[in-house]
Amino acid sequence: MVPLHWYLTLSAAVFMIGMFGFLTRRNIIIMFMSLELMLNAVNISLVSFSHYLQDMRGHILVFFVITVAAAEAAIGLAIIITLFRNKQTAHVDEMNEMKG
Amino acid sequence: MLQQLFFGYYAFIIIGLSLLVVTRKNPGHSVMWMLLLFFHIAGLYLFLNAEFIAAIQVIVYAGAILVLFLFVVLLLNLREEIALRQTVGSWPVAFFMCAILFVAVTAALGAYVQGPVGGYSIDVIQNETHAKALGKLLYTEYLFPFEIASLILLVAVVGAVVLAKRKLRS
Amino acid sequence: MNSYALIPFLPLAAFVINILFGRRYLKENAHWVSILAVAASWVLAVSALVDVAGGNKINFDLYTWMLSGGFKVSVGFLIDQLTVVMLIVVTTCSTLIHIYSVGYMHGDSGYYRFFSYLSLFTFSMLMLVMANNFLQLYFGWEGVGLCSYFLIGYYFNKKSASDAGKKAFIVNRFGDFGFGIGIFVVFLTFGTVYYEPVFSQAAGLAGATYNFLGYDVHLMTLIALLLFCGSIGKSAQMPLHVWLPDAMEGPTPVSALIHAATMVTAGVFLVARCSPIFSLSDTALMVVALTGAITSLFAATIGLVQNDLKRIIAYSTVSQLGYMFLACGVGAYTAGIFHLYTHAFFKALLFLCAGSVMHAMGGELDIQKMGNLKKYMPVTYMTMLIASFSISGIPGLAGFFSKDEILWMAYAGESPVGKFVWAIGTVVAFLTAFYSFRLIFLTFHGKFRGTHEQEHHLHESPKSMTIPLMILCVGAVAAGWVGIPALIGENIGVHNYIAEFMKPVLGHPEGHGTHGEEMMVMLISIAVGLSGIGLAYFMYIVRPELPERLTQQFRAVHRVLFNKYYVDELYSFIIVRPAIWTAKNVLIGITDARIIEALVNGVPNAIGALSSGLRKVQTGIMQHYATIMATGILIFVAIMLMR
Amino acid sequence: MVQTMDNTMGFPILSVLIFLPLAGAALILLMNRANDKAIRVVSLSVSIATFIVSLSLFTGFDKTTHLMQFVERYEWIPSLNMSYYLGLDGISVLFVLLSTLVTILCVLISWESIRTKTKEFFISLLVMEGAMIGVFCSLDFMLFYIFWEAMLIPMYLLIGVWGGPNRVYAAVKFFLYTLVGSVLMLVGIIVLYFYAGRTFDILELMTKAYPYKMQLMLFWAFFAAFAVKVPMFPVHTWLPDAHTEAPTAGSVILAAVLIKMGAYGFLRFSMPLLPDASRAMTPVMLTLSVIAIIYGGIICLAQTDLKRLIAYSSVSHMGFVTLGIFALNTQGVEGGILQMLNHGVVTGALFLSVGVIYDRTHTRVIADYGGVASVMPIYASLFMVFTFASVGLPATNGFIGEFLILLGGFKANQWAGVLAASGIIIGAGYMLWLYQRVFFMETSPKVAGLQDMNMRELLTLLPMVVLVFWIGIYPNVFLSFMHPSVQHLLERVNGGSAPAVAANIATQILR
Repeated sequence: MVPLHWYLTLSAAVFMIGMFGFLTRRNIIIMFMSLELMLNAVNISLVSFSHYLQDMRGHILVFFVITVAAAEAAIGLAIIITLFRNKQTAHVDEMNEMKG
Repeated sequence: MLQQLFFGYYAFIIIGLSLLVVTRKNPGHSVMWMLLLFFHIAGLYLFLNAEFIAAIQVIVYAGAILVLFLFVVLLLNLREEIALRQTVGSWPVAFFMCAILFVAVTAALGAYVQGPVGGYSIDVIQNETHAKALGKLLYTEYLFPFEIASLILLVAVVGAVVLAKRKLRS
Repeated sequence: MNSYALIPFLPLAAFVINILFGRRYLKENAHWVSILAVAASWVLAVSALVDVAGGNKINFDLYTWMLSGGFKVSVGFLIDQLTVVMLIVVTTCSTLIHIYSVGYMHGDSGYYRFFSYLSLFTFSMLMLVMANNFLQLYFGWEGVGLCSYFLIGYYFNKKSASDAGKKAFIVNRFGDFGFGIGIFVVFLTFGTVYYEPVFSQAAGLAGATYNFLGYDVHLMTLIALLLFCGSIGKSAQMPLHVWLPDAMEGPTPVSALIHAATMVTAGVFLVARCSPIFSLSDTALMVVALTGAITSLFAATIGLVQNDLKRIIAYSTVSQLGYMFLACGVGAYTAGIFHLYTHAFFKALLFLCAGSVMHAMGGELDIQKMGNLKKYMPVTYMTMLIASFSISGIPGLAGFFSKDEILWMAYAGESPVGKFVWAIGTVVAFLTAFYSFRLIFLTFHGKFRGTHEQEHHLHESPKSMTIPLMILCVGAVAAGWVGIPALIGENIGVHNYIAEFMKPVLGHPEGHGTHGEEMMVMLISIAVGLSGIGLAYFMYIVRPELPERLTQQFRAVHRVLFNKYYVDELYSFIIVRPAIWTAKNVLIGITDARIIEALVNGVPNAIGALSSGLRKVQTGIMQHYATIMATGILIFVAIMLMR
Repeated sequence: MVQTMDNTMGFPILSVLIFLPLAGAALILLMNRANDKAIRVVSLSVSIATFIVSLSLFTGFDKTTHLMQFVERYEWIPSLNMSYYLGLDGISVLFVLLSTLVTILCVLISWESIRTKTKEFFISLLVMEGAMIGVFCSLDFMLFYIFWEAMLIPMYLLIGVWGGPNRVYAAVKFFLYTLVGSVLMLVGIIVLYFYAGRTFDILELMTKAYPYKMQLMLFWAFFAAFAVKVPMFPVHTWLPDAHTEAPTAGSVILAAVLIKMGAYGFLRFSMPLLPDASRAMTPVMLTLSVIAIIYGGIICLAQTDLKRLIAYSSVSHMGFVTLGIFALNTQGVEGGILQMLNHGVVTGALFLSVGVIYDRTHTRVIADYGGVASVMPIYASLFMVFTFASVGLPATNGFIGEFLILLGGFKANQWAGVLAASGIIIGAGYMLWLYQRVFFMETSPKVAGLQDMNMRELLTLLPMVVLVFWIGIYPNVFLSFMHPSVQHLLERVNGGSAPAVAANIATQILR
């Protein structure tokens, strides 16, 4: 039997890799994918919790996460397209309108 | 033992693929690695008796979302960008941050105490089938969030169209 | 409602009519309104005199002016012997000077304005003397100050005139400052500001002390001296005398009415009115006597060397006012008021004659440029000569009786400084005679020293001016006959009417001396008066080159006197300039700009600096925000782990 | 609930007073901006109508009681126990009248001088009027606070849009100063709200007793709001800038009504709510007042700007007001209230007068003037009246107020009375100097050939002249409004157990 810890550690590892990607990459599409990676990491832990606790709520949550991820991907990618159209770049550090 | 070996394989591949996803220069390659990654995650779900989730992982994530990514990558001509510097600021800082956070989180796992188990044992799910059990819950207890999720999708559809559409006037 | 209330309000009505309709409608007829009003007041004043002489004392309230908590004050009138004498003086002088002004101000562009101010002045002065409480007194007090401001600055396009008006007002405010606080102390002590209860309770509190600004002081002395502050300002006593000579910038009738006959004597009136309080404090009386004596000497010495016709008379006024305070200070209030009354006639006459001279000389005031005017202006000459005799104390004229009364009371009274102030008074009598006749001789005798145009222009003044001169001249001669001292009166069968009349209000202290001593004092005062005239005759008629030589010889003394002991310069140096300097450099430059503004602007500046530091955190790069967020999570997890 | 009086006879007079100007503003909002004249006429008629309605307060007010009158009360936000609660007593009633009168004059004086954005100007003016009346009428603390803050916005606009060259700086300064103060007041209000058992009802709050420490802290919180408005000595520097840069109407409202609210706040809130603290803080307040009197006066002696001089004189005059109020005796408080009214009339009139000549010469530099009295005699006489009212000459309103204040001040603390009295010497100094430099001496070329006042300007100033003499000669008409209310207030402040009142050298001992 695989202990819950293993799953959770795997989830944490994937999450951290996603985060690392998000924090370091300039390319906004890859940042976006890192985000999806983090979501998946969370999904892993949710499903594993659900399994070990014999409860369906984890699955329900995963279901919603996937829904939201789909919505988010659609909107986010639309924004990326618009941005690229205006800025001619996919590098986030060149989009610094928020600079104070 | 076999289970553990399988888990080891999946875990190893998932981490490796994740690293590949975040480190590739070309986003197209990343998407491809991610596709493979999602299939592995779906496999992991099967271990956990979540067939339906595994299915939508493949259908929605791999089939829909990733394709969307692929379209965007292809839509945007990123040839020039790929040649340029790929990271922002100092990646070691981010690396240490993530490493420390990983250690912290895993350390926190040691304090985990299992709570009482619920009514959905493996047998119950297998009797009822996973999709049916999930569906029952979704359409009864979680009907309201479910409806909201559908609304979110609708908004996303409209939003995506509005955002991505070229301005007619200009 | 009593018909005597009309005495002040008739001139007020004249003022209102003139100021509202004068410019458009009345124009050259403006004087009729004012003259009729003030003449009617005079008639009422005379009837009041008859009434009071019959033993009545009139005291009534018109309406409640202010009411706040325990503080109640009305507009009300008290007509007793003292008031009535003042009423006669004020309305008589005022009427005559109104008439005189018709000729003097003829053709002036502000004709209506002049008469409306005169009426307003008359109103205020009457309110002052008729008040039955301290606050209304203060009302009139400030009112006459206001009119004085208006009338001194009548030729407001001249900087010197507007400066003089402003100076008069502000210097008076210094005196009023003390006066006002005096009223506060009166109210807090007696619980009322009406004369009657205050004076009747005063004796009971004769020995009381009062904690004033942390010091225990004798109550009556405190009140008396605070009130006396007002007197010092209004009556131009040392050290607040500086405004009166400058006030001569106003038209001459104004100088005669306000700055000689009536307003400036308000200070003496105040002391006399408050005699029940002053009498309870020997210290206060001594201060009054010494202030009066020193001022009279001081002003007389300045008068010796001035060349400005009106300024000489102005210093003479200051000096004579000092005389009146001297009298009050030795307890002889009646003598003081008596001198006030005679002085009003001869001093108003002197000023009006000066105005007549100015009229003839085309506004020239320097007596060194006059001479031999008696040939051209016989009436003016005669009247002015009589007035000068009167002020010099020539027996039989008004000034003699009042001056003699004062000197005798000083010599023989109970005051500890009596002998000293008597000596000063005698010296001043000599100086007065000298400078009065210096003025006469330089102006009317000798050779004419002005320009040819002036000489050609010389003429006697019109009737409307000379008739008041003649009437006042009668006063300057005969006004004193109501106060003939017993020493002389016994022999010719007349009493000292005024002393008897005033006795119920002011009391009548008897001199402690023999007839011999009284005769000696009288003879000395006659002698110094005559010798002053003689010396002036010697210096300006017999040996006209002598004054120039003396000036050369005593140049330093002459310069100090000519520059009025540099008091103006001193005030400018210690008060005016430091105040403006402080305002400019300390308050605006440092306190407001460097301290308060710095503090106030410092807070937003600090916030600004802080936020421009924090701005750097906002790089606009998403990863940086994400890193910070991750750090937050890390810290959060770490905290969770620590627990 | 605290007893009040209902003498409205069913007619919500206070609400009408507040909302009539607002309705007028809304009407102007709908009008065509090109039609300047109609906009002016509408705002004038609205302000006159408001004034006429407010006159019924003057006649209908019951002078025999300290109770709140003309009371209206409706539930507003019941969950927070906030209500729409209006009422007037002897302290506030006169200020409502002053506000309505001053607004008319402001409309009149702006008739020709405002040429840009006329529509917005008159909207701001009318909104301002509604808010001002609201401040004086509110009996609910939150409602008060809302009106208090609502006043800031139109005033900010008046200064910032129609002001002089340095208007933005002045407007921001004004806004920040007052806002900082009122935020602290808001904290104070909330503290009171919870302490007193969740009520904003001012009358109810006044019946409670608060611990001394809390009173002290609340006192300073309120002080921050009110002292800035007054303005008291260390926080006065916004006033000269705001006054100088504001358009005439803005200066007039600022001087006549707005800065009265600080002193009104002390009377309405600080003193009855926090009696012990008010008593204990008297020496501080008296000291600050005396400093303001002398400091404001001396600083006037060095001013070169007409409006700035009058602005600093306001600091000095308001010093008298706070001195009177914190004398904590009848004469002082009544004198203080009357002096607030007087200062509104006189300084308002002085600013109106300055506006009259500024419209002609477009300069505020005193040195540019001189000899105005020869070219504009009527104007000069009216200005003279206001000058002497400001100096405090008897028979003008200034005397009555200052005399009562000084009497009260002297009673409470001799040093304060004596030092403050020296302020009237300085006052005479700077006002007469100003008058001399502007009106006397040789006619300056800049003023040669000016027209004297026209009928409209004369009508603007005449009501003020009438008030100057009315209050000066027969002040009892106005004083009689206050007697019961002031008496009641003083009983509240001076009654009850008190901690040792700090260093009171005032007690005059008669042995």
